[in-house]
Amino acid sequence: MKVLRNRLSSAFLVLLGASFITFTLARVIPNDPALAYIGPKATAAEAAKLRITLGLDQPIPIQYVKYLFQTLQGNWGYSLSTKQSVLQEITSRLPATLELITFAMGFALLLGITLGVYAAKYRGRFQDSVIRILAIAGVSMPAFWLGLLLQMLFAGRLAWFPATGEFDIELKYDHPITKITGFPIFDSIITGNYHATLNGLHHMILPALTLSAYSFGLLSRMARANLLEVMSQDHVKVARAYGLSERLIFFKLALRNALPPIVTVTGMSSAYLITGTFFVEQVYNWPGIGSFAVNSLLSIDYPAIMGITLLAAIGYLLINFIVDIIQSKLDPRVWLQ
Amino acid sequence: MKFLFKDKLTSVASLILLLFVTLAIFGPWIAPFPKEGAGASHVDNSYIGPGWHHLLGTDELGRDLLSRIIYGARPALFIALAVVGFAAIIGTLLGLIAGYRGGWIDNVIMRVSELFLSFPSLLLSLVAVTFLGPGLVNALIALIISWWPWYARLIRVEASIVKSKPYVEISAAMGVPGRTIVLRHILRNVTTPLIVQIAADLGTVILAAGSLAFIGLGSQPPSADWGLMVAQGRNLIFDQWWISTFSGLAIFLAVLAFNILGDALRDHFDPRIARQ
Amino acid sequence: MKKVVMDISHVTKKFHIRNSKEFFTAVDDISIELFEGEVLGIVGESGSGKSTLARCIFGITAPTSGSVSILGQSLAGKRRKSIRGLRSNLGFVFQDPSGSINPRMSVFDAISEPLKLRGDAKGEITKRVEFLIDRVGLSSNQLVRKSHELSGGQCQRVAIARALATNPKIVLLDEPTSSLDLSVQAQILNLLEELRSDFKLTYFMISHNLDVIAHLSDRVAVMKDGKCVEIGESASVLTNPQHSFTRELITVHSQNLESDPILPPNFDLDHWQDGPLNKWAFQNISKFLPVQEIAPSTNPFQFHQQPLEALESLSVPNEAQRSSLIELLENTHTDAIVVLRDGKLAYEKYFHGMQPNSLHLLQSISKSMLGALFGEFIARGVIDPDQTLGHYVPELKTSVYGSATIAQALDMNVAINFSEDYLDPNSEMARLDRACGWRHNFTGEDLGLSSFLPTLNGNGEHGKAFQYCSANTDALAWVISRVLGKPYAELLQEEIWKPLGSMYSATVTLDKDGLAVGNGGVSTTARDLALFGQSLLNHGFFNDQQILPKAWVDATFNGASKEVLVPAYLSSLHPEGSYKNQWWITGSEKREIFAVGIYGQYMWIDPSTKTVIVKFSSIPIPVDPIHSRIHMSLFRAISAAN
Amino acid sequence: MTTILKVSDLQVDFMSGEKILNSPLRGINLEIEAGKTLGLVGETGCGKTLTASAIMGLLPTTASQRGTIEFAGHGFLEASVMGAIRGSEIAMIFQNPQSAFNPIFNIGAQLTMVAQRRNIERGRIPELLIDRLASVGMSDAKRILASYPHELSGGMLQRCMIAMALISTPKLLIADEPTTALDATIGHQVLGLIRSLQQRQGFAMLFISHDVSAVAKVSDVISVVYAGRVVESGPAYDLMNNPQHPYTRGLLGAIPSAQKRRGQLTAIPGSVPSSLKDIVGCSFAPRCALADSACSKEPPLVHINQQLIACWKVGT
Repeated sequence: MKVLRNRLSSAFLVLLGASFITFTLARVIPNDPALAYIGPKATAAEAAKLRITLGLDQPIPIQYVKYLFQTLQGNWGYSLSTKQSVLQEITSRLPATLELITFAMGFALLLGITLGVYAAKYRGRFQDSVIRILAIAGVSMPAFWLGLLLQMLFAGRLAWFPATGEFDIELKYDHPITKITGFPIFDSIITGNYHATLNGLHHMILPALTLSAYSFGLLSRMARANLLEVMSQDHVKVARAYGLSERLIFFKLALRNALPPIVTVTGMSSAYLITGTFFVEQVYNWPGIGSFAVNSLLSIDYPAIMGITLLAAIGYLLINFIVDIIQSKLDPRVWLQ
Repeated sequence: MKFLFKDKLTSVASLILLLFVTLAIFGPWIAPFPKEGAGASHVDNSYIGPGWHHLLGTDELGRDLLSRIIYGARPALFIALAVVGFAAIIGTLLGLIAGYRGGWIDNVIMRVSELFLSFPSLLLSLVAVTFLGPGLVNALIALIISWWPWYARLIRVEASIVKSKPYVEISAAMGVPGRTIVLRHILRNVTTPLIVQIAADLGTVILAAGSLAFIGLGSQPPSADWGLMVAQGRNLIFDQWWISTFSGLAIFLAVLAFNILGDALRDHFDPRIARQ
Repeated sequence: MKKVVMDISHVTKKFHIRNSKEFFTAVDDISIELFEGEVLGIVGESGSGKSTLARCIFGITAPTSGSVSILGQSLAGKRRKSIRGLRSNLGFVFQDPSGSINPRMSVFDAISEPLKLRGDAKGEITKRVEFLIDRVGLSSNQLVRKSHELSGGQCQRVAIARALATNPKIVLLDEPTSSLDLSVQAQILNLLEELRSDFKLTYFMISHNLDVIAHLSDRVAVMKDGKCVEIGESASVLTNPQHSFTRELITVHSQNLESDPILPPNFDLDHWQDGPLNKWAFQNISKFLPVQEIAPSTNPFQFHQQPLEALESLSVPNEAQRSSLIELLENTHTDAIVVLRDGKLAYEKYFHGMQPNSLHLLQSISKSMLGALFGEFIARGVIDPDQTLGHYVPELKTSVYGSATIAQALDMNVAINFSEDYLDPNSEMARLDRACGWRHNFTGEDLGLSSFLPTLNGNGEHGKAFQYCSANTDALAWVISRVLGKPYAELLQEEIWKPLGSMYSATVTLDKDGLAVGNGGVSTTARDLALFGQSLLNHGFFNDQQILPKAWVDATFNGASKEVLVPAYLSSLHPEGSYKNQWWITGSEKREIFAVGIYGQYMWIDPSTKTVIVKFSSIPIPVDPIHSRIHMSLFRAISAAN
Repeated sequence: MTTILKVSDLQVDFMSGEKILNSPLRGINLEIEAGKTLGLVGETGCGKTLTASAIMGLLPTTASQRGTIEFAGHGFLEASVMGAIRGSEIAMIFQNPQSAFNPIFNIGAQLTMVAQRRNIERGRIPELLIDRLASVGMSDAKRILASYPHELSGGMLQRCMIAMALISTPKLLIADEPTTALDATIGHQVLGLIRSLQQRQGFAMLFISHDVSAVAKVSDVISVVYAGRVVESGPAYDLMNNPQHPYTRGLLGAIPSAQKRRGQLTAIPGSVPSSLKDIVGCSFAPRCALADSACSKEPPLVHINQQLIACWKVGT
């Protein structure tokens, strides 16, 4: 438990640090935060008034403490463009993005690890080089370009999949999804509204694939490399010397050893998933936080930007925290350290 | 340098890189329509598909897409080299100090880098460039901000490994001043992992810069920037597909080539197994 | 006294254990002085703190407490620049050959680094490096090479060259050859020795390998869990360890597995005394017979070498012709020979793998030591020579020893039915051997000394005629340990072995009940036995104390009274010869006395030329008149040489 | 005495396509009888461990093997037969106990896997494991079985390794430098343990090490390997006390000791040849003081009283 406690405390510290960075980015860097706040067109007088109300004239540390309290109380400020509370904007869009990330992570893990393991099994042979090229292409593929290509090919030319959007528009009328958890596809599954589920999945395929490309590449390369490294270690030689079957050695002994580093990479690759949503949601105009983030970035909607950055940091920390727990379960050495 | 052509894959990558660098340097002399490459619009022949006259077709302002892509090579290479260059220098400096000095300096530097690394690095760059204002130079600075910590951590780890080696301990015991030890012994022995990381990062930086440009936070029109060109062709993807496709392809090939080179370098220096 | 080049006083090093408050003491209060020109070996198992100690001493890591001073100047707490001068007196060679040279640097740069640091001129450096590279046995065209182009041995030579660059006084060798193969290790160890004597270096050498330590070091410090548990001359520490851990380390190292020690394949308990088995057996008694250790003195006598040139060219009358000393020694199956002249080591040679610290069975020379022991206790009145053995040991009352007195037994005048025939399996001598455990008991027989000696009988009057009988000595040994209530080995140790200033331990074999085999079971080194001989030469006064009573020594030299009949084999060799207090007396005008054991063990003392000769041999047969004659003329030739 | 293992003229070449990259084994001849121990001693890179891999049939795929390996009850060994024998009738213990066990599984799981491979039925396995651990001096077997490799000391792990080898009472135990990674005192105990187990169970043992004194402690017969060839073989006592082959003599002369004091070590000049592919004649000739024209031909192993020696200059 002691390990858990200091993991939690270090996560909290990092969160604090992250909020400090977003604060400095927003308040310190731009020459006049007030202008940034109300937009360049406003008059000097309005800006001056605003500066007082926002307390921008106080010394930075006090502003920071005030900012912290507000954030904790849920007052993440008001989005300039939509005039709604930032927190509200985010919570309404969160489900769409989370579902997209979950599916993308699913694809990446499923495809990445299986192909990585397969490539390691047939090292040096034809399958190995094909998978290696596929993986390195995945890592080198700009997500926005891949999105456009898939859109043009599968949605445009072949029309197998819808080009944009989370659901068909008419779905709202003939098969509305009753909101339970707020996650559309998940709710539709629970409520048995399989028609909506199917439609949702149909929309999900292309964006999720696009988003998962980078992580797929990362995971399959890591899985392959790790497995090969474990296969060269002494204990595999010993297992062979004791007549254990090649299958048992590869799939049980070696794979279990290669899992912890693969799990770590999954944690790391989630960073690319989070930022990836910015582009994928734009290309498929997916109603998630990604597109909202891009708009607020372009319109320098600073409260929204601060909120999104904080959310992303929390999300990334959460995923890495979970990864740590899983890893300590998989590898006894880690837990006892 | 024969490892550049050790197998088919690597040799193709090396050729692509060679092409990329020559385009970046001699772009203006090679491009079929240098003026359009630089940005002059030619409205009457916009949206011409790929054909003899315009190999890759023309964009929404009638500019020859091939020349635009050729002109786009220079900023892409420039931003890659600049970002990785600066990030590596800053990171190596801090990493060396942290690695050799140890103690509280080490803690401070490492805590700060960990803080930066606890963010998805691209997000940090996006936020930074938003507040710095769009533009190539600001994008460059934003990327450097979020990239140096990778190098700080890498060099610190490698430096502490080298520091524990007997030849460093012997020099220290002989009374060789700290500065010389860092320069003569430690720096020269961390160059290998540094080079491998740089080669692998060049591709990733082009990818990141392209993403910034795609959103519109990179270089602004009319300058030829691949990411920007993909964005400009975005809404025309179903009809004038070639605009986004070919400019995106340019990014992909450049990044792919650098990544393959990164792998080849890693195998060359640490031949045990090709690891990520 | 030798100059102290380094003084380590109370050095302690504690490491903070990561996420906990406690400390781990790697080095615990070590104080050692390093003398000029010596090789101090530090041995210990992994984790014993030996490397940490070296790092503290040589300023690589700062000790938690305590101080180190080199040539009088303290090392700790100085600014890096000022101690650089001091540091140039130190050289370092570490274990991992490829890791001790910067892989990016050429051999030339690596060696010249300390010189550049000292600010030598360019030309100077090049000349010095070329000299060094050649001196460590590498060719100058390897100067441009990098470490990965060199073999382990070559890398280590470069590291040694660098260590010697600023001609240091002290060189730290931290496991210098542990990652090298046997043949390369030998090359490096020879090189280190050459350099040590050429450059008058002092080595502070660490190794977990006891062989390397024993080979190279003058003094040895044994480390365990951060403490220095034992330190001393390598010969004594390695052959006679005081601390239990050192003893375990050494027994584990040299000794074979408990389950079955390595015996020669043809070993047989019934024939080990005869050739050729005896060449191995006489030096490895403890490997097949139960023994008790006789511990040496804590401050051993320091022999002074004074070689007697004449002996090298000595020619000895050998039956019909004359042969050189060496030829004669080889023909008489010599294992070891030590000659003292006026108390100084005049000549010393070893054969058949024997070394100064190897033990060798004395056979009947052991009797001479029993004689001395009795001389001691008779002089103290503890034992009355005229009493019978049976008086002191009731079990012997019914045997011949019920009527024979101590004095008669000491002078072998006991009329006893005892055939001393070494070759006849049914002789009493053979039965005595079986009782001592030196031969297999016949089936059904369960002999020990205490059950065999009481069965001896005799008829006829004691004191009349000389009859050599080993059983007498065993009986006497039984008597003295019964009277003093201590094992025979302990008596020898306290009364003779320790006072003499012996350097190595000795052993005495025991029978199945633990009784000492006084008649021939003692094993000692040649040098220590020579000390015993010398003490008799000095009328019992030696190592500035009166070890043996002067009266006893003089009486022994005077020999037995003339009335006692002397057998032909003695009178033919020594017309005036006799046997007194377990010693043989030649009766010649030089008044020589000697002790002799079967298969050619001799201790010859010649007061006229102040000569003591000890000669161990493994002659294939126990007794041979020709050999006796040859040895007499050999010893007389040696004594006369000057 | 029945011969358990007979290796005659074993040669191994590493190939790339048709080209021979290196021929690390150029002529290994061994014979081990039941209950006896053959010590294989040689310096790094002379092919000791490769010999063990060849016997176990674990040579890398790029290796081509010539010469024969006969095993009691199975005649000449080929790949097909090896599956059944490896791990059951021939067992092996390795040098570095820390890295010989899988870090992710506890000791019990790994031993059980080996036991299952020997199709010992499930019910009997726990009790068998406890018995085997007890036989190697591990009293608290339960705790050991439940612990992970990184929780145990080198000595304990090596005992677990020995227990693993004895699960199916092998006929031949191959020990590849079992005590090199251990401290002297622990190493000595492990050697004593192996020796007493051998006396009780009567398996033959091939003991491989570069540490001559360890080999001498354990072996009945010793074979000296140089550059992939057995150059001398004979009873331990004879070989240790009067070696014949110049390389053996040089090797034994190179052992530092209290007796051989400073400067008295016989150091064989030069170093082991790196590539063995194109060696003509006796491989030791370049470093041998007695070498002359006769040594240009490869010396065969010749019987001289109880010893086998491959050298023209000896015993003629």
